[in-house]
Parts: sequence; C-alpha cells; structure tokens
Amino acid sequence: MTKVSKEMSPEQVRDSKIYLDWSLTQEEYELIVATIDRLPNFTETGIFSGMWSEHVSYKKSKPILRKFWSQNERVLQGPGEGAGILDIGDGQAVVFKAESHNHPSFVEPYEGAATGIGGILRDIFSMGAQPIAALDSLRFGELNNPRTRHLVDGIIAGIAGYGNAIGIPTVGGEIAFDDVYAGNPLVNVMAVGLMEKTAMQVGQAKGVGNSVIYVGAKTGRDGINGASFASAEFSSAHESDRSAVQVGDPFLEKLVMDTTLQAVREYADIIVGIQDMGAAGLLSSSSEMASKAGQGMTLNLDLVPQRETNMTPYELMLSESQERMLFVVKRGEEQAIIDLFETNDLDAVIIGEVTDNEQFILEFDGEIVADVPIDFLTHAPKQDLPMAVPARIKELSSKQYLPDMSDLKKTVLSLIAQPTIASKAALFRHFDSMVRADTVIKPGGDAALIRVRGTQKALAMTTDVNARYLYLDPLKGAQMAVAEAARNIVATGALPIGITDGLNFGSPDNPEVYYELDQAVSGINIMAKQLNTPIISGNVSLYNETDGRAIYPTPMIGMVGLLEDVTKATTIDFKNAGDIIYLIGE
Amino acid sequence: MRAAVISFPGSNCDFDMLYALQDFGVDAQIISAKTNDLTNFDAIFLPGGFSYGDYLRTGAIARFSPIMSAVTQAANEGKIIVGICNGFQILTEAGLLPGQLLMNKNPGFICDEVLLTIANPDTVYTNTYNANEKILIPIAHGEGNYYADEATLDQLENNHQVVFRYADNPNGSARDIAGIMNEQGNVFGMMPHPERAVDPITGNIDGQGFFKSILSAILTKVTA
Amino acid sequence: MYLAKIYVTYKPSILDPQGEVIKSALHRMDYAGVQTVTQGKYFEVKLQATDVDSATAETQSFTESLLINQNTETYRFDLSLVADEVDV
Amino acid sequence: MYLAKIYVTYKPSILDPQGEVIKSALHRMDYAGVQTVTQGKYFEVKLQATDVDSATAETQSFTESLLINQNTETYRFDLSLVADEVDV
Ligand SMILES: Nc1ncnc2c1ncn2[C@@H]1O[C@H](COP(=O)(O)OP(=O)(O)O)[C@@H](O)[C@H]1O
Repeated sequence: MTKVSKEMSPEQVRDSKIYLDWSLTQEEYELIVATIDRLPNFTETGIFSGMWSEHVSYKKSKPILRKFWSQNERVLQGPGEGAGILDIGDGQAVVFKAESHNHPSFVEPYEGAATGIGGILRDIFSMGAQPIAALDSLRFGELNNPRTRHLVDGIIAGIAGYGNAIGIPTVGGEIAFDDVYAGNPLVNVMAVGLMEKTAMQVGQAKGVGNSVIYVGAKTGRDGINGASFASAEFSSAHESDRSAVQVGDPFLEKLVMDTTLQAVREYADIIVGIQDMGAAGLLSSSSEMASKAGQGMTLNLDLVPQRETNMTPYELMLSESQERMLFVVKRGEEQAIIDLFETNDLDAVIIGEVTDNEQFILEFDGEIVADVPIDFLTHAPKQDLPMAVPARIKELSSKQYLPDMSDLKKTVLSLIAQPTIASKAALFRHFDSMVRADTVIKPGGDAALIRVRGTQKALAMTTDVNARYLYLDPLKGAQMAVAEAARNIVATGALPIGITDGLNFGSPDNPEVYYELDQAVSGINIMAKQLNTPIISGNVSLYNETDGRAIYPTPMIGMVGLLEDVTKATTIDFKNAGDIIYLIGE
Repeated sequence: MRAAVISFPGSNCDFDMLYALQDFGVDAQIISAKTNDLTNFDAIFLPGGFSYGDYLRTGAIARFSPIMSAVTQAANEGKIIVGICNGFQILTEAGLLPGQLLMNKNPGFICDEVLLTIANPDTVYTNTYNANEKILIPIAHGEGNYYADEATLDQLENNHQVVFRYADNPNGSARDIAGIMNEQGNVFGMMPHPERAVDPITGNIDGQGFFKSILSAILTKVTA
Repeated sequence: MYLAKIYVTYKPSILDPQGEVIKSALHRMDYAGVQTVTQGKYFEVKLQATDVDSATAETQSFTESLLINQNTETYRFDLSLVADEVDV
Repeated sequence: MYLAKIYVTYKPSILDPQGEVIKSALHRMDYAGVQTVTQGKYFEVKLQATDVDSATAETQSFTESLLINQNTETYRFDLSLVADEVDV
C-alpha cells in the first residue's frame, strides 16, 4: 500500500465536492476537468484550490490592480515580483513592498504579526537586497474592549519580537482605533531594502535541467491552506476552527537572510532565480518561478526536508512553514550553494529540476501525484465583478456634517485624548528603531529617515491612510492618503519617489466593496501621477469582514523618498525661541 | 590597535560596532564565533543582538561557542574585552563578569535614549569623561535588569567596578547599574549602546568618549 | 490554600524553535545521547479555594483563558493542599 | 530511552516580573483567590543512556551547565523509561 492511497480518489473528490470547502467554485472545478481532460486527483485539486485562491491569484482584484501606474524613469522592477525596485543613482537601488497579515494576527496576535515581519523581509532579501528598515500600519477596535487590548499587546510584541531579533529597525508606522476593526484588526507591514543594481535577483526558473534547491526551515503542517483561509470571510462562531498556527523563528531567518545575501554576492553567476515561500508555500513559489520563465518543473517531494511525519503531498505543497526559500541554480554548480548554506547550519536540498514540457509534475513515494499544465495552474480564471455606488455615499452626499467648535480649548483637549491622535510612543518604544545605526529620524517625526552608509544620501519612509475619509469618499480619500504620505516625506526634506500599498477591503463579491476598491485605486493613481511616485508593489487583503460587516476601505500607502544630502534633513521639533512659524497651504 | 568584533549566530550589532571602531581609525575586523583564535588582537568586542535567538536565556548558548575559550584566555592575558548588550549578557553567563541580566522589571523590550552617569571616570572605558558627567546613550533590550547578590554588589561598589549608572533606572537594575568591569578592569560589559551614538548624522555623539577612552588607554599601555 | 503546578507544552505539530536550538547546543557540548528537547512553561500558582473541586475548576479556567494559548499549547496540572502563608 | 522532565524556577529571593504581571492580570479577571504566581521553565528531554544512573548524571550535568543559571535559578527533575522512537 502506498502512502497516498488512503486519500480520496478522483471520483470521491468529484462526488463529495470537497473542492467547494477549499473555496474552488463549481465552474472552476469543471474548467479544470475540461482542461486536463480527466478528473483531477486529491493533490491536484488541492493545488488548484491553493493557486486559485484570491490571496495567491488576485483573480478578483487583478482587473482593478492592472490600472496601477507603475512606470517612470526610476522603475527597475514594477509589480509582479517579490518587491518593486527603484533606481536611486550611483548604481544603487531601493526595494520595497507591503504585506498584510490580518487574519493570522487576529487568530494568533503574536505569531501572526511576527510572521508578517518575517514574510515581508523575505520578499526583500529574495530580490538580492539587504533589508534596512521595517514599518507597520495597524488598525484595532476601540481600546475599551479587552479583546482589543489583548490584540494590541500581542501584535506589538510580535512585531518587536521578530524585528528586533533579526536586527532590522522598525522605524515608523501608524495606528488607529475604530470599532469597525474590532473583529478584524489590520496588520500591514512594509519593508525597505537597499542593493547594488547589479545584484538584482528575480524569482524565475530559467534553463532546462537547472536544479531547484530548497533552503531553510523544515516543512511542517503549519498554516495548511493558509492562503484559502486568508481569502475566506471570518465568522466569529468558528474561532476554534483553525489549521495549525505558523510560528516564526527570527534566529533562523537571520541565518537564511545573511546566507542568501552572501550567496547573491559570491555566486551571482550560478544563481538563476530566488523566491521566498510565502502564501501557498512551496506550491506557489515553485510553479510561479517556472511559469514566469515559460518552463515546466518536476519536484520530488520525498526530498523536501520535513519536520513532521506522514505528511501528504497536499500538505507538503500547501504548508506555510516560515523561513523557507527556493533557489534555482545552474546544473552542476549546486554544491557551492549547498556548502555555503551548510556552513551556516542550514538545510539546502535539491528537490527537483526545471523542464521544457511546461507541465508541473510532482513525484511522491515512487508515483506521480500531480501532472498539470503550469500556465493553467498559475493563471486562475479572472473574474469581473459588478460594482455599485454604496448607498451611504448616495445618501450622504447632500448633507454636510458641521462640527460644533464653540469651545476651542475643549475641542482640542478632547481631540488629543483620542487614542488615534495621541502619541503612540508607549507602543513603538518596544521596537528597536536604531539597530544598524543608520536611523537619522526615529519614530516620533513625520517620516523616518535612514541614511545610506557610504553616500550622502538618505531614504525617507512612511505609512499613512485615514480610512474614514475613504468611507465617505473612496476616490478623494485615497488621494488624501497619498498626499498625506507625500507631506510626511517632504517634511524630512526628501523627494517622494515611489509607493507600495496594502489594500484592505471587505468582500469583493459585494458590489459596493468592489466599487470602493476600484475608486481607491483610481484615487491612488491620480495622485501618484501628479507626484511622479509610481506604485511599484503592494498587497491585497480582501474579505475583511466579521459577521457580514466590512471594515472601512483601508488602502495603506507606504511611500519612500530620497534625500540627496542627508545633512539637509529637517526634523519636526521647534529649534529656537523667537523663530517664525509659517502655515503653508490653503 | 587591532580589534576583533565577534559575530555569534544571531548577533545583529556586529557591523554597527565594526563601523564605529573604524570611524575612530581602529583596525577592526569581524571574527566568527565558530573560530577559536584571538592571539592577533589587542581588544575584543562582543556586540549586541540575539545570539542563538536568545533562546533559553540571553547569552546562555553563545557562551559555549568555540570562540569563548579564546575570549577567556585573552581576558586572562589582560587584553581588553568589551561586551555591549547581548555581549554583556554573554560575559555574565560565561562567568567573566559577575551577576546576570534578568528580564526588565516591567516585562517587554524597550528602545530609548537614556541618561547615564559616569560612576568611575578612571577606567579604560571612561577616562575621557568627567566624574558624574551625564551622557545620553541608546538602550534596546528586554533583559537588561542587572542582578547580583548583595555581597557581590557591595564588592563591586567597594572596588569601584561600577562604571556607568542609569540616571533614571529604566529596567530595575540593582543599584542603577548600567555597566561594570571585573576587578582587573580589563573585562567590561554594559547594556546601553555607545556604538549607536558616535555619528553626528544620527543626532547623538555622546558615545564618542567611550571609544576615545579605550583608544587612549591602549595607547598609554603601549607607550608605557 | 492550594498549590497548582501547571505544565504547559506546545502541541506536537507546532514548531518549537527554542527546543531545536537547545538540542543542537547540547550536541555541540557533547551530550550526544540527547534525542529531543522541548521547552515549555511551568507555573506555580497559590490560590485560596473552599475545596479541591473549586480549586480544580478555577485552575482550569484561568489556565485556559490566560496562561496558555489554545491554538498552540496544551497543559496538565496537579494540585496539592499547602499551608496558608502569612502575608508580609 | 529516558524522558527527563525538568522543572526550573527562580530562587525565592529573585523577583519574577512575569509572575507579577500574570497575578495582576488574574486579579483583574476576577480570580480573586489567586495569592501568588511564579513562572518557570519546563523541559522535556529524551536521551539515550545505558541505565538510570547514567541518565541521572547526564541530566544533572547538562541542566546545571546549560539549562539553568545557578545565580538565580534552581531545578528538580524526574526521569522515566520510555519506548525508543523510530527515526524518520
Ligand atoms: N506602529 C508604529 N510603529 C512605529 N512607529 C509608529 C507607529 N505608530 C506611530 N508611529 C510613529 O509615530 C509618529 C506619529 O505617527 P502618526 O500619529 O501617524 O503621525 P502623523 O499623523 O503626523 O503622520 C510617526 O513618526 C510614526 O512613524
């Protein structure tokens, strides 16, 4: 008896319709049957459900995301890779991206936030860049709710626990509190990296016969189906219904990061591609690398380093165990890479090869357990969804809200007593904002500023969005978010040069939410073009709803700016008594 | 002067220390904790970070790294050994300095800049500062609460081994201790990070005196 | 007064990075016989309760709601009767 | 194979800030009967040894040299014989 024979047969998959539980639709299943011209087996059905989840495929948001303006003279890499890259002159480039970890952080605040930091840093160093800073953007319910306080404590501790240990400073962020986030907090993180332009790596598996090398932590059953989980609505009744939680290991990731960067420096000529294993783990990293290069790939799953016993092919492919990377290396040159990782006490194992047949083939225990067309697997059928102007916007537009401002002192005091407006120093003091000794402007200013060692340059960075504005007008609110980010960058003396975003919305199946998404993207675009700040990377988190109630449309804007002369940096404090204060703008 | 900065797996302030030393013209070099020879160096720096993830206890696992026997030997030969933050934790775990760094009195990591008082200006580490001078130095730790039993603390005080104290104790350290040295004065540890306060561009240069002191001490030793 | 000794460990499928690192350290220190190491938490809680049943119920309740994380951890505990302490 | 269960606690004179934080949290959650809380560490170590004496000696040795810091911590442990596991 083989290990896989206790799984459902293809007929049982069909009859039980288990794929519906994995969030494949009936039409999608039928399309698979028609395209591969047979019934998909259990493993194949599982890998389609993973790859076609919204979280991995962006099948619902892509028609809108495609509108993003992402090209100007600086852009070296736009959306589509682990992170976007901008030229900052002198042969150097800045790399940045945002990521959301909303659902995992709600379930498991410490580990959810910690693994969010781990994941976004892998996106940066898998491009060949040294991470230089992290930022966050957080949304919680009101603080009088004990569950919210528990989430705040856990999420702050998780960001600190991972970021501090791996030694990347957390230099900025923003936090706001509103009841709409009580059952669905938002944890967006952003990371910024720096590299020599010549070190640029992409996640592609070119060259037939080249080896696929698995690097880093062993695979366990962590977060199986995490990608489908992140793409499904939350119901508070199901809080205990969890697949195994992902636990982060910042110590291991530091070794993986340093060794990966060393490999990029020393073996650029034999490394063909690098990709981190994020959502849908080994499955999406391997199939996307091959598909982008127009190749096929065969993996032997028995070779995958495993932490637990009796793991099935489905589990091995879908596991979201942290701190893992995939390298494609020229055939015959593998040993140099394997040795390098081994000297740093890390597993590096050849698990497969690049092929020319454009099929994605998985072998396990002497059998072929999956054999599907790779392009089909990595390109979920797009969905164009209906939009509708939200009823509240139609109704609201006529009446204008006028605040009562008869007692200015009272108004000011009540404003600064709001947790959203009050200083967040008590929270961000848990983050090491100075490690690497390059932090010129620490949290507490408008944007953070990190000098580029060995040059006169510095990079400014910030995250911003006021979702209440978007709730009232998604188009204008999104423009205001970009404008706010730009003001924060400019306040340090830097020139805004690019944007990453974290689009946090409710269910796109609701036409009003889909409209919000579309309008927000248009708003970001309008302002981005005005400011010449292309959108070079980002993340989409949909289904942020609890019991049918969506969060405010919350597109976090992460912006980076370039300051050519760091000695010209400006800080927010008043310098001298007697200096004149100007108010600029309308 | 030739200085080694030891890089343990999980160290993350090793390059910060290296750059700070190089800024002062020191011939400094990163040395892996997996090696075991320090004969060519005059001074050895154990940097901050999370060696071995700080799993189990801070510094507990790093203390058994191959390099530590060379560090102990160098200490016995009277060479200067400096542990900053995690380096301090490793030196106490290794028994090269007395006491232990416990979890902060209010649990949680704190990153801040705090005022230190120079408790003893006649040391290798403070000879360019004045007695009772106050300097602002960054801290970044979750386990910086210095503990030793009363007898040990009395001994530290009597021998003037307390080098820095917190002006406003951030972590519960016994007798506000921020940095101590051994009886001979050649092994030193502190939780705050002077290497983060040397470059004017970061807005704080109060740590410069620390490096200048070490340099002048070594220079005197060499010329004496 | 009752003394509850509570032992908390990770569920088997959960990654225990600390245990792995400690195991490698022990191997480097030549404790070659060590096969596996897991690190958990250990609590001693003294509590006033009218009888052993209510002490048991209370210990269960606060352990599950605060001391452990039910997503990742399991626990067991034992209870014993101890003398009341004089507050100082 | 032997299973050593090792319980590590702070010496009584050492302040246990985590224990204090947990105690206040339990009081806020209305577990009024809770008098004291201390948090320690709990290890489960499986080791190969020829007999119980050498398993005891080995456990003592690695616990004292690595697992605890003798300035501030004490420990106790129990040993039991368990079935060998099949390596995978
Ligand atoms: N979660 C956080 N992490 C790190 N820094 C933060 C965080 N929240 C706020 N900050 C910092 O606090 C300062 C003020 O932030 P914010 O209140 O968003 O300011 P503003 O509204 O002026 O943009 C900024 O320097 C910001 O980076």
